[in-house]
Amino acid sequence: MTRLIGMTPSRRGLLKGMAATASALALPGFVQAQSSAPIKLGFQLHRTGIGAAYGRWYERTTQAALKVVNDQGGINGRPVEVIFEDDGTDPKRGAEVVEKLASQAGCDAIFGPLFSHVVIGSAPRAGELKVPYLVCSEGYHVASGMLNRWTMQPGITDVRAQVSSMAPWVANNLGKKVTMVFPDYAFGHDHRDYFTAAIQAQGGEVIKHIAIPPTETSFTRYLPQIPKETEVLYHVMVGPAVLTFVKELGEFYGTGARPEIFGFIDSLEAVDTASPGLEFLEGTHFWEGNCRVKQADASENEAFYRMAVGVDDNGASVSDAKDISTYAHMFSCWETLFILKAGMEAAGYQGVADRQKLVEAIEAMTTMPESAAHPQGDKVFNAKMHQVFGHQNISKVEGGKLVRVYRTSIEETMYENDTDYTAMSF
Amino acid sequence: MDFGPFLLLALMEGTVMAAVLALTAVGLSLVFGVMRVVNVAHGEFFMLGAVIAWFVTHYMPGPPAVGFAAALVICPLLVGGVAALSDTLILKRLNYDPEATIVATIGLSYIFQQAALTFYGPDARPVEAPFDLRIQLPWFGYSGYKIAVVVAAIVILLAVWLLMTRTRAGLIMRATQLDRTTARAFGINVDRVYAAVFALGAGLAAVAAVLIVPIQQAHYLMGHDPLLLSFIVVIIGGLGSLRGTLLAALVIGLSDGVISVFFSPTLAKILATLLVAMVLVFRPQGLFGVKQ
Amino acid sequence: MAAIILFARGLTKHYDGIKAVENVDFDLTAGQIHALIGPNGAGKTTFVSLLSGRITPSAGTIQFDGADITRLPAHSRVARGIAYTFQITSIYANLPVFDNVALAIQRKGSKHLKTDTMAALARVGLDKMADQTAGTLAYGHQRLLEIAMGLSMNPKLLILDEPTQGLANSEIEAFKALIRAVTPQTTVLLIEHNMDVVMDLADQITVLNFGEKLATGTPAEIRANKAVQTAYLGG
Amino acid sequence: MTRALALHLGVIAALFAAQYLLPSYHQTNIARIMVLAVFAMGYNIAFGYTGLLSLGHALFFAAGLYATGLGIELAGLSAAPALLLGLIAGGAIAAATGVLALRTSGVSFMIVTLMFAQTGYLTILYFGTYTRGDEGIVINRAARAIGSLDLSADTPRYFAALTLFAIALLINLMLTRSRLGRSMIAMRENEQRSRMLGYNPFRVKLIALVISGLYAGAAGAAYGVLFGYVGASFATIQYSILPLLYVLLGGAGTTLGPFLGALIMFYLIDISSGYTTAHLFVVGAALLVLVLFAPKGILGTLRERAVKWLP
Repeated sequence: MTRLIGMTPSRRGLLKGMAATASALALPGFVQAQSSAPIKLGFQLHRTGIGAAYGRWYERTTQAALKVVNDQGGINGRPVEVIFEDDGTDPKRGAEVVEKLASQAGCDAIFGPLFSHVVIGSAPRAGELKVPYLVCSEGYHVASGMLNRWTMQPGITDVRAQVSSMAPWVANNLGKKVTMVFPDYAFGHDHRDYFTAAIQAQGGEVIKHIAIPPTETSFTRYLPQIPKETEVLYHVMVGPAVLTFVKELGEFYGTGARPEIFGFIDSLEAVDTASPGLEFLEGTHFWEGNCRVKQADASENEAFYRMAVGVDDNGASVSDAKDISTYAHMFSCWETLFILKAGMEAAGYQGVADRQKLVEAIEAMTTMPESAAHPQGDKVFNAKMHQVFGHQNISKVEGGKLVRVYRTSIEETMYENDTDYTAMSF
Repeated sequence: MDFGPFLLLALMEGTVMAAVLALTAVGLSLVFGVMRVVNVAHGEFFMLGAVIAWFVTHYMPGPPAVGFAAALVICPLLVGGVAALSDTLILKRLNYDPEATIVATIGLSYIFQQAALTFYGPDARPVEAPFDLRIQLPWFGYSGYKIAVVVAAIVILLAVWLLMTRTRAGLIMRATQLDRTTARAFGINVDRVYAAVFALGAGLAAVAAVLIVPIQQAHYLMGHDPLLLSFIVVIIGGLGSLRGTLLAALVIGLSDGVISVFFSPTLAKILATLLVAMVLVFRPQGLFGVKQ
Repeated sequence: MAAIILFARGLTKHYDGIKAVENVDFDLTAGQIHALIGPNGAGKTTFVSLLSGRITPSAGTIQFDGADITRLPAHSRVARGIAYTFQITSIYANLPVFDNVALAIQRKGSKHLKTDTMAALARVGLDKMADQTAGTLAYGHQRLLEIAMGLSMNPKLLILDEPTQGLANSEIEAFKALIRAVTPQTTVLLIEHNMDVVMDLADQITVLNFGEKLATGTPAEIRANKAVQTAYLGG
Repeated sequence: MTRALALHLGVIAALFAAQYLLPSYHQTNIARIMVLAVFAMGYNIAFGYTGLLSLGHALFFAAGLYATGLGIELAGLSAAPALLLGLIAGGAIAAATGVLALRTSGVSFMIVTLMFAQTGYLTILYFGTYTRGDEGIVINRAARAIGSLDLSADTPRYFAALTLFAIALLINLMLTRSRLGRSMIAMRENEQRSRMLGYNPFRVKLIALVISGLYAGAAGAAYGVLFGYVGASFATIQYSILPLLYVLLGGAGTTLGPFLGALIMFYLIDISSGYTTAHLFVVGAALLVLVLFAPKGILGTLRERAVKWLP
């Protein structure tokens, strides 16, 4: 139960933020003039709604990163404050939250949303308000060019890159005849489209697409549609029903013959791989953005990040071994905060008038070496796409634990398109 | 997979779905039948049942079966109590005006969701099944627990049937359903009957949830689907008719699995929803009901 | 002989096997006041409801003003000139008295809605209460309002279901004068229990008993009819 | 000029002035609230005046939103014709829904409208290739302009929202004074009586529902163009309950109730989010308190107790 009440500190933080806001409203010119006033960053948080399981860990990761940043002396010597505001994982409220953080709380920049529809619903408003909006969503919506100059994704590789970079390894190691199970909406469709194309490029093929409606809570009846000749079953699921899906997959195959199984860890994010009913996952493979279980060769940066956030070697909360983190994705909040720091320092950021300089400073970034700021690994930022590219991991379940068997190069994740945000006006 | 085993699996899944759906929908149908109340919070009673089941099994020492058995008793009682309280404090005061009760039960459903969110949290959490048995057929594996769910549902539905037809309480409920003024004239405490029926309906939803929670996870937004499906079943079966509701649950449960094989599942849902609307428009007595 | 404005042939209504109205033939002469009487449960209200279209007959036909209206919905019959006032007052209790009558008048496409409405109210003596909420009127006034709504539609046929119920004697006199004044432009069919009113007003009387027509005739003929005396008047 | 008209013009004038008085954050909020209030006014025409309790108005809002959004993004329309398309789509879908749903009444009507709206929502997901499903689409900023007026900029957007709101409000006021308005109220008050006065209930209710759909469609269309996002979440049941909540709070059957309800509800959630994350509780409790203690809403109660002339 303590875990559930663990939200209170952030609320206090918010109240403090509101008080600061009130004074900022009263004296508009004041913050600008005072170079020692805190930098205020808004965090658009999925505290409630379907994204809540992610939101909780995104908040913790960000709090941990914030502490590190402030311990290092803040940004440009100024302390940093993060104001968390719940968007209910709803796009309409998302846009209102952007408004609230930018206009009312006077945040210098906003970051943090994960769910695609919230990002897409909020980005237009961020563009109109001319506030830097750094999303942690892994969606292809940024790089596809549908958003605007103010919206960027410098903290996590997008789904198109993730998916495409998996195909060669899958084709070479697991099999060439693939059946895909994915949610029947935009996120799932990105998986469908880009993986299908990528596996074809490897001489493989997707022999069956099984789309599952987003509201589905029971999956067994879809599973017989998996063709017998399937060599690799590719699965990706999100939302509260993910555990049901994986369990039912296990029941379906039971002890009988099964194809190789390759999944996106999204299907098991915040779920213990050692849960009863998941024994069948032994020997199957998962994509991971960041490896949940501490690997033998983990860098000291990774170890530092893990410790700072309060995650144990198995990817669970240090205070509750049953509370599994969303480890594969949540590093994006950490890295995004450090990119904001780097960007603001490069731009000599003083106040909201310098927001454009901040965007330009981030656009000027190219390579990001692995460091405490980038514990997931080194990355390459594509300024035209406003999208970062980094290493991806493939892990195998061995003895109930995820052990990395392959780490892609950054080049494997890269693709071409004609998006050019830098040619857009501010 | 060959067509035969494929169909077998679809039918087995359909039966499980029908069993749980029947339990949930009978509760909704009972409330509508006796009280003429459309209870939009029914799905949240289902959700509360699942969430409470998580708490009970989590804090109950001993093997999973003990916790699960305790949940089967505690959940419907607690949820039924909450329902009886809602009825006495709110619905009764509204005089069961149909529109006001719908608005009120919408309000209640938000409050229940918030309560679950605040005290239970936003995560989907599993409850361990009382026993772990996996049946391996030549073509596929199947959960033994799911079969137990069907048996349990049949037993409970039989009990409800006996309650309604063979006991004094059932007689009183049926009398109230027919004519509440006359029932009152015969000395029946209608207020108490209503509270009891509302509690019974909610309790049935809670039992269904306890049965399902080892298969699905308890989550604060899980009430939406059972509500919609129960509505569909109750309408197709004819509002307020218990027999029609059971028949409809069976038909919908079984056909759902089979239909989604031939159509896109989203399209299947569109067609099912549209069918319900059309049934209400053109055959308000339901597909299995008799025209009054 | 004057024209028949409405006639019914073999009109029948059964509810779950109960014969509410059974095979009634009925003629209504234009311009007359026709009363419908009979013991409680004789099927009077069911019968006029069939005429006005509130319920559909199980069998039989109805012609009005030269056209078959058997299958027409109620509102279309109203549009053709059949107005109906309810036995249990059915006014818009939450709306002002003015609106109650205005609703009856505006449908005819009146150009001077306000003046016409006030004139209609004045006719029943309710013009002083135009702004009052109708539900707060005294019962007798509510009955008058109901009648005013019926009259202000300028119907060819006005069906009144127990119009004098609950009225004081003085009000009944005013009511009788009102009804006389609208004939012969309007044909009136009225269900009435008050025999003084019936004998005083009616040109023709039809007696229903157990859903069947017992007799039709002038007040004198009905008074003299043995069957009617047995079934109804004599008890 | 009657005092009712004066009051309405006063409200519009006050909102005009608010543009210059309010800080930017509240300015955009008010613009949003005005658009949502138009949606709620439409709902009020069906529910408050005609007595049609629909649980499917999200469908009409979404019809306007998607007709406009897809009109711009797929068919390449400019904002003005796309907005018109949205308006028409709202009315047309309401007409189609009404022809079927109005054969039922009461509880059945609620469920039928709910089911139709659910069908609409699923249809948006089903045609994900065009609608991008739940993720939705962004209306490109260049297209969000009428002539040289850039509707994505704060000031023009505010005035666009205000214009829509003012037109909707004045039409609403005219409607309540009209014969049509009176016959709609007659349906709500006593359908049987109205039928016996020669009104075809089906026809009157269908007209009311179509007007209601036009309002909702216009609001959806405006929401898309003014705020730049079109998504399936606007078609979910929450967006059918929202206008019901606004109308109940402000006062069903009052012209200004929907706006007042939207205004209070918006700020209730916005301000409470600083103190609690229990938004759902706030909404649920508001519904219960209203239905138990003030079924007529704020302005409805005010009209009953004090200001009888309030339209």
